[in-house]
Amino acid sequence: MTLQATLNVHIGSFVLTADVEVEPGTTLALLGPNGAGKSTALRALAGLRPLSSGMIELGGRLVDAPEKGVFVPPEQRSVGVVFQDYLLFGHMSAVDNVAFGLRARGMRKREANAAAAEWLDRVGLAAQARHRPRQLSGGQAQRVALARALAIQPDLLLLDEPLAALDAATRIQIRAQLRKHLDAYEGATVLVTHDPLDAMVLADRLLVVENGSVVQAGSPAEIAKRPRTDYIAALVGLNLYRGTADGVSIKLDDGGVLTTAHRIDGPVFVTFPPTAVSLHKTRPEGSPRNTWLAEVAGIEQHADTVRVRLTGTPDLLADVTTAAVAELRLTSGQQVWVTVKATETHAYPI
Amino acid sequence: MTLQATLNVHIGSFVLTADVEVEPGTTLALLGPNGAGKSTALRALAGLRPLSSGMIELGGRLVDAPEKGVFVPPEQRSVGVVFQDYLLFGHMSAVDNVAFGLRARGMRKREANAAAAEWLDRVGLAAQARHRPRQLSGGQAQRVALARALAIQPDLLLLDEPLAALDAATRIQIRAQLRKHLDAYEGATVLVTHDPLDAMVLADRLLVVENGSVVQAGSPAEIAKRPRTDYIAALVGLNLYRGTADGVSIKLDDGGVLTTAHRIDGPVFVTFPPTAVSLHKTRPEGSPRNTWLAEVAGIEQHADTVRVRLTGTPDLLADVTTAAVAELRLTSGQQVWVTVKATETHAYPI
Amino acid sequence: GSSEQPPAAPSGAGQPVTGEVTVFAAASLTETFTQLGKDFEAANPGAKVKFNFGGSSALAQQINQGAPADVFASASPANMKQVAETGTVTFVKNKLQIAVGKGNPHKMASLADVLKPEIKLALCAEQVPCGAAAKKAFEVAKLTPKPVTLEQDVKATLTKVKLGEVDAALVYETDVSAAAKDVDGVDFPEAAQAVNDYPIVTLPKARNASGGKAFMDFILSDKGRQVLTKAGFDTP
Amino acid sequence: MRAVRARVPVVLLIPAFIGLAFLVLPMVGLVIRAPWSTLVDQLATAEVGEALRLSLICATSATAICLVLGVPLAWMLARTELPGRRVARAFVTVPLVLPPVVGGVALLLVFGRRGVLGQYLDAWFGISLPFTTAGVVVAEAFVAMPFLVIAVEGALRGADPRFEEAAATLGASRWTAFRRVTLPTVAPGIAAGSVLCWARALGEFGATITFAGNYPGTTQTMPLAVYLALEQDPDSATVLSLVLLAVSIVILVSLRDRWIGTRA
Amino acid sequence: MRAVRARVPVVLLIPAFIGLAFLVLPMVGLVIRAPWSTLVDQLATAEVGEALRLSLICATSATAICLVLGVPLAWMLARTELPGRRVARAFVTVPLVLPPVVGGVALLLVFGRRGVLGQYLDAWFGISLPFTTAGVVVAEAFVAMPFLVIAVEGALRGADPRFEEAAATLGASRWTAFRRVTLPTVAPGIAAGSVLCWARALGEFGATITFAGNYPGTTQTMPLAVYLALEQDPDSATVLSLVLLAVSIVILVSLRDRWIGTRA
Ligand SMILES: Nc1ncnc2c1ncn2[C@@H]1O[C@H](COP(=O)(O)OP(=O)(O)OP(=O)(O)O)[C@@H](O)[C@H]1O
Ligand SMILES: Nc1ncnc2c1ncn2[C@@H]1O[C@H](COP(=O)(O)OP(=O)(O)OP(=O)(O)O)[C@@H](O)[C@H]1O
Ligand SMILES: [Mg+2]
Ligand SMILES: [Mg+2]
Repeated sequence: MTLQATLNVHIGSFVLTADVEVEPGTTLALLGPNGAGKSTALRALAGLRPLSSGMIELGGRLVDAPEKGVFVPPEQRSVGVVFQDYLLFGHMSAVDNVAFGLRARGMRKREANAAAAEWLDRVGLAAQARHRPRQLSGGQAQRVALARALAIQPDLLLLDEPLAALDAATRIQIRAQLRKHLDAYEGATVLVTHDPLDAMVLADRLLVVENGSVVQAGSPAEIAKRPRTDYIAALVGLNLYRGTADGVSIKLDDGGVLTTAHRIDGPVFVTFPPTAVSLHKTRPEGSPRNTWLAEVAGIEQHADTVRVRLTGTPDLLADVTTAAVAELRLTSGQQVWVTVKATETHAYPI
Repeated sequence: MTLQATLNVHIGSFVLTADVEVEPGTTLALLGPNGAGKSTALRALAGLRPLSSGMIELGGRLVDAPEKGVFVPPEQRSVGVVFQDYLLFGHMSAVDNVAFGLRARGMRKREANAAAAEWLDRVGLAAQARHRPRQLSGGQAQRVALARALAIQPDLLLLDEPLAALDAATRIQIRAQLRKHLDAYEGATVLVTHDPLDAMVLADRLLVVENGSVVQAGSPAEIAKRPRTDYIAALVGLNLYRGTADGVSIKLDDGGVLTTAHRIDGPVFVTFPPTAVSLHKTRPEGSPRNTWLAEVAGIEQHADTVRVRLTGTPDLLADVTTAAVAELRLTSGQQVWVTVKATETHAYPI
Repeated sequence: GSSEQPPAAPSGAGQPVTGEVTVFAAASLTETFTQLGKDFEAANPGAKVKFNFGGSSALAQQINQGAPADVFASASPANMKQVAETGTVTFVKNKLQIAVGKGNPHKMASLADVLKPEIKLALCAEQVPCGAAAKKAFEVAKLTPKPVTLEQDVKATLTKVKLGEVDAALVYETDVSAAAKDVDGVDFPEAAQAVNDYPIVTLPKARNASGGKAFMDFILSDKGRQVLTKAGFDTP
Repeated sequence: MRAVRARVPVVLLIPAFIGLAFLVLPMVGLVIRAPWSTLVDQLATAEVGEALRLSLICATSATAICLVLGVPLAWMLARTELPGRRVARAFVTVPLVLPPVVGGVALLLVFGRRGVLGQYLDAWFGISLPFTTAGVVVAEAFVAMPFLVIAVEGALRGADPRFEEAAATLGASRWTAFRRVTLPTVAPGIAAGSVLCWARALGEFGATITFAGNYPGTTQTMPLAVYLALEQDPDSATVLSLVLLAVSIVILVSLRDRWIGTRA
Repeated sequence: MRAVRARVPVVLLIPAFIGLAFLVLPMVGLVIRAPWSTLVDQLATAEVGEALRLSLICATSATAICLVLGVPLAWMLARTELPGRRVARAFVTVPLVLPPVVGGVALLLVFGRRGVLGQYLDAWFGISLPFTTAGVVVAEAFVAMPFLVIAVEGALRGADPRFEEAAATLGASRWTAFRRVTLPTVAPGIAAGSVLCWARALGEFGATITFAGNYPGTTQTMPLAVYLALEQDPDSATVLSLVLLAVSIVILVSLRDRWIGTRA
């Protein structure tokens, strides 16, 4: 179910323009500051706000094209949406909320409720199944909304900051589960988030929106390599790799091995922030598990720090202070020892 | 305006019990997983949910004490609240929302609006002053709610995840401002947050609530040193110091000097995560700006990592892998070299 | 009322009346006609009388819109004219009285007394029969009344006297005698020229014309007059 | 539990109590002055029992019809963008202004045996509404429906339409969203509207007597019985009215708190 | 802009249209059969103009009174925990059921010259309501207030009380919170209730004629004029009714969309 869209939406004086393309089975993350138009884009994709011009094509089917007079209403689009403020139905219990979409699709009450209960269980709310939304805490409500959108197994999944209200521990857990569901899932996903880590872990491609326009698009790695605005630079401070884990050792797809602090197996993403990278003139002895030799490919001065681009196995970005650059006498082409502590790396199942 | 409270609230089968004490000019952070009862505690303090038993005393004045039949309604408590879902008045513009509290306190319309406009400006929404809440994005709405609560300069400020919906860049900015306001402000503050960094930066004391009960209380440092539950251990993974900055060099109040990546001056907090600490047998050469000798005071095995408590100037916590412990042959009393990259430290003005 | 006599023998030519007879009658006839209906049914075992009581004008309107009525007894000739021009018979007359509070506190004796400035006077509106009659009475007396209200019907007018809201009202003798425990009636000579006629008719499109005719005859019979006179109506 | 916020502003309570007194006092007056001795005689008559039964049946049927037709109408006025909505909304309101007797005449003009539609109903189906119990229901529904429509439309306008959007994204057709999301959300408004509608139908007089006539057992409802009683013996009319009031109080108290109270 | 969701479910539209037709057709019947030739004659008479003016003034005044007393009453019923609230709520509803003529009698029993309160009003202040324009307003307010109260209470129950809580934490007394937060939030409900109330007051007949009487220029409103015209000349009564309808349509269309439409 490829999603292909040229969005053009006018709300009052605000104008959103964005080209969106998401392959089946992949996830696009929309990042951008508050008021950039991310929710507006999601509403347009869901059919809740018709385009001013442009078009939306989902799985080869034109669902919105004002110039051609085509407009398929939301209930015929098979789009699951998690809204930023949940919009749970106040008169229904949590399980009825989740079962709603299944029943609207004609499933029998008993089966729908069983499926809904299972979904609630998956988001860790089995005990709250009979609660009304106003008896749920903020984070519990968010998880019910997530279960409700996932339950209908839509062709296109739209998530408006699905993890924002979750506490730190739950967040990691739900993020990993979400990742699992997104992978199992054959449709396209569009995700709005403020958290770069969410975007890196969950998305295959990023679209950075500022003030209604796309300022950058590409894979997380591409964007991280060449941030074009300060916002993106602040946002994407991560090294991201794909690999296969075996315990704490991860063999990277593009060469190299990284050691992580937590045991994990199978295909994973590994990330660590450029700030976690130490550079040394000589091979250091000590606790950092990950040590390798790399060559300086470029040096960029940012506001306060220096970003060093290094090639090696693997390639990486490092953020160091100007003083460190001076002391190490870093220049392009120079060889340095890189260390990254295992505890600084985060590995997530793909 | 000291806040002193013994909270006891029953909602259905849920029971919240907590002793809360906040000195004037200080901030207490409530941390806890979803559904722990944090918002419930805030509602009780605000007077929106009367206690089942116990008492609340604000600045020496008893405001709720069911046993004595005392109950002061919210509008007479001088309590500012930022609600988790904002609760902005839909029929008023942003500036009228902010001016509401001032006008309710008898300020003239013109003056109230001027003050409100100033507050909006401070949270970066001068351009949206005339917008209605439904024309604001999620994060913009949150900031209006913040301005509305701060504008009335209440004796007690209650914040229910005030930064949750903000994007990364705005968040840092608003957090710093909030810190400034909290310092300028003479009343007590109670803050609910999921973000340990918010809690560390903004709060003087933490109260960790799980399932309606306080599981731990104390200063961030105390709690970080001796986490009593997994939730806290996961939460407080930070080394936190107070000091005086001069450019990138920070002289710590309790001895020692740390180097940070961003220039800053005056009294600051400095934090870095235990995962950012590298331990070495010999003094390493390389990019890490912060290198000092410390003695191992204790070693605790956590789920996947080992937490090493070290004394030195300054004291610190380090998270390393089991393999590193083995290789370094870490034992209590042993001397090791500690390195922390300047880019891993975060310094915030106090 | 009550019927102290045994039911009279069938009237008319003696041919038995059967079926349902639908009678549309002015609301002021409710009590008397209900009684007469029972008597009629007793006298004609095969017959059933069905009443529709309401304002004469509303009944006329209904009949004109095709309501299934056999007999129409109106409280005003004007409304009767909207329904039928011919075949109408006046079966009772009603005469005006001055209704005053119990014991006649303002000592009223003539029509001129109701014009005293301290007297609050209620009249029926000109559009309804008792108002038309009152207007005529004042014309005959060459007086110009200053009422505080022009009521929609005679019962409403009388209610104002009963509750003490007005000191005097011009209403029918029948109404005064029905409310005798709360009000007194004062006769005045001009009343003789201000009489309201109640016409009755068997409608040309009646479904049960013979039944209707029989009921009308029963009303006009001695038995009928007796019941109506007892209620305070004058018979022509 | 103690009341959450016990202090209630006097500036609101004073008009509230005056308003309550204004509504209650006249009824107290009626109760005091009513000749209770005649009550037993009145209730004993079969006609009064029949009128009461007929009143309840007809008012309830009329309310049911109003719900079936009026709630969709209110929804159409509040939620769709169909042209002519403004005018339709005005047309829904104006029957309120029509004196009920004129409303009855209007119904006769349309549904009467010689009426615009009535002549065909009569000729084709042999259906004749005037002077039947069905006619009473029609007259009451005509008079009472605007109350329901306006109350429900107000409730719909106050409800957040984004919940319907959420339902749509879950695959609910507008009909399903209406039934399972909108209706429950505006339930208090519908309950309030139904109470208005039922009460108005129960007290309806002018249109009923004009359109349906006043036949005991088939079309004579309590207000009509009261009217005739007023002609004969105003005191017993008061008693009949109070009987009607008492019955409706019992029904409303038992129904309404169960019904509306769900959101409280 | 294209309509956001153009397809409207037939299952809702059909009853909606039937409902609309049911309300509109009788009025169409009236318009068709009205003897328009008499219209000019009718309108020319001073009495009709005066009755129309009086109707509008009285209905508007009655609505104002109902707003002042009824909105606080609705708020008390919806938001406070005062004892006896259930019974108070039932008492607010029942006047709807009272046949208006009986309501008028009840008002006389209380406010009349010899009424429970009226005798003191008369003796102490020289105020006498019956047969005055003020009496018309009182009668209309009595009959129409329940409509307002019930509609507003429904709206209040549907509104989220947490906004009032937020206002309280900002230092607003319950009165300020009511005025500046609650009232604007339930504005559509109040507007709907006011329309009901005004329309009911405008069409009010029975209580008015019973309590205030019928005198051209002081107490004869349009419905009274219509009723009396019906007695003699049904055609002119129809025309008068249509005049009343037309005036109220013009007023409602011009007011209501401006008023209620703010939330749309
Ligand atoms: N109904 C409306 N009328 C006018 N302006 C609107 C309306 N809805 C949204 N906007 C404006 O459109 C812009 C984009 O809003 P949107 O909700 O899409 O932002 P967002 O990227 O989702 O922000 P956030 O991360 O804070 O949720 C904002 O500047 C907002 O003020
Ligand atoms: N009205 C209510 N009825 C029944 N249970 C309730 C009600 N309100 C809250 N609860 C329950 O009380 C508990 C505490 O809720 P609370 O909102 O205080 O949590 P929280 O700590 O603020 O969580 P979050 O971080 O997700 O906002 C939850 O388990 C919730 O289900
Ligand atoms: Mg958004
Ligand atoms: Mg909460």
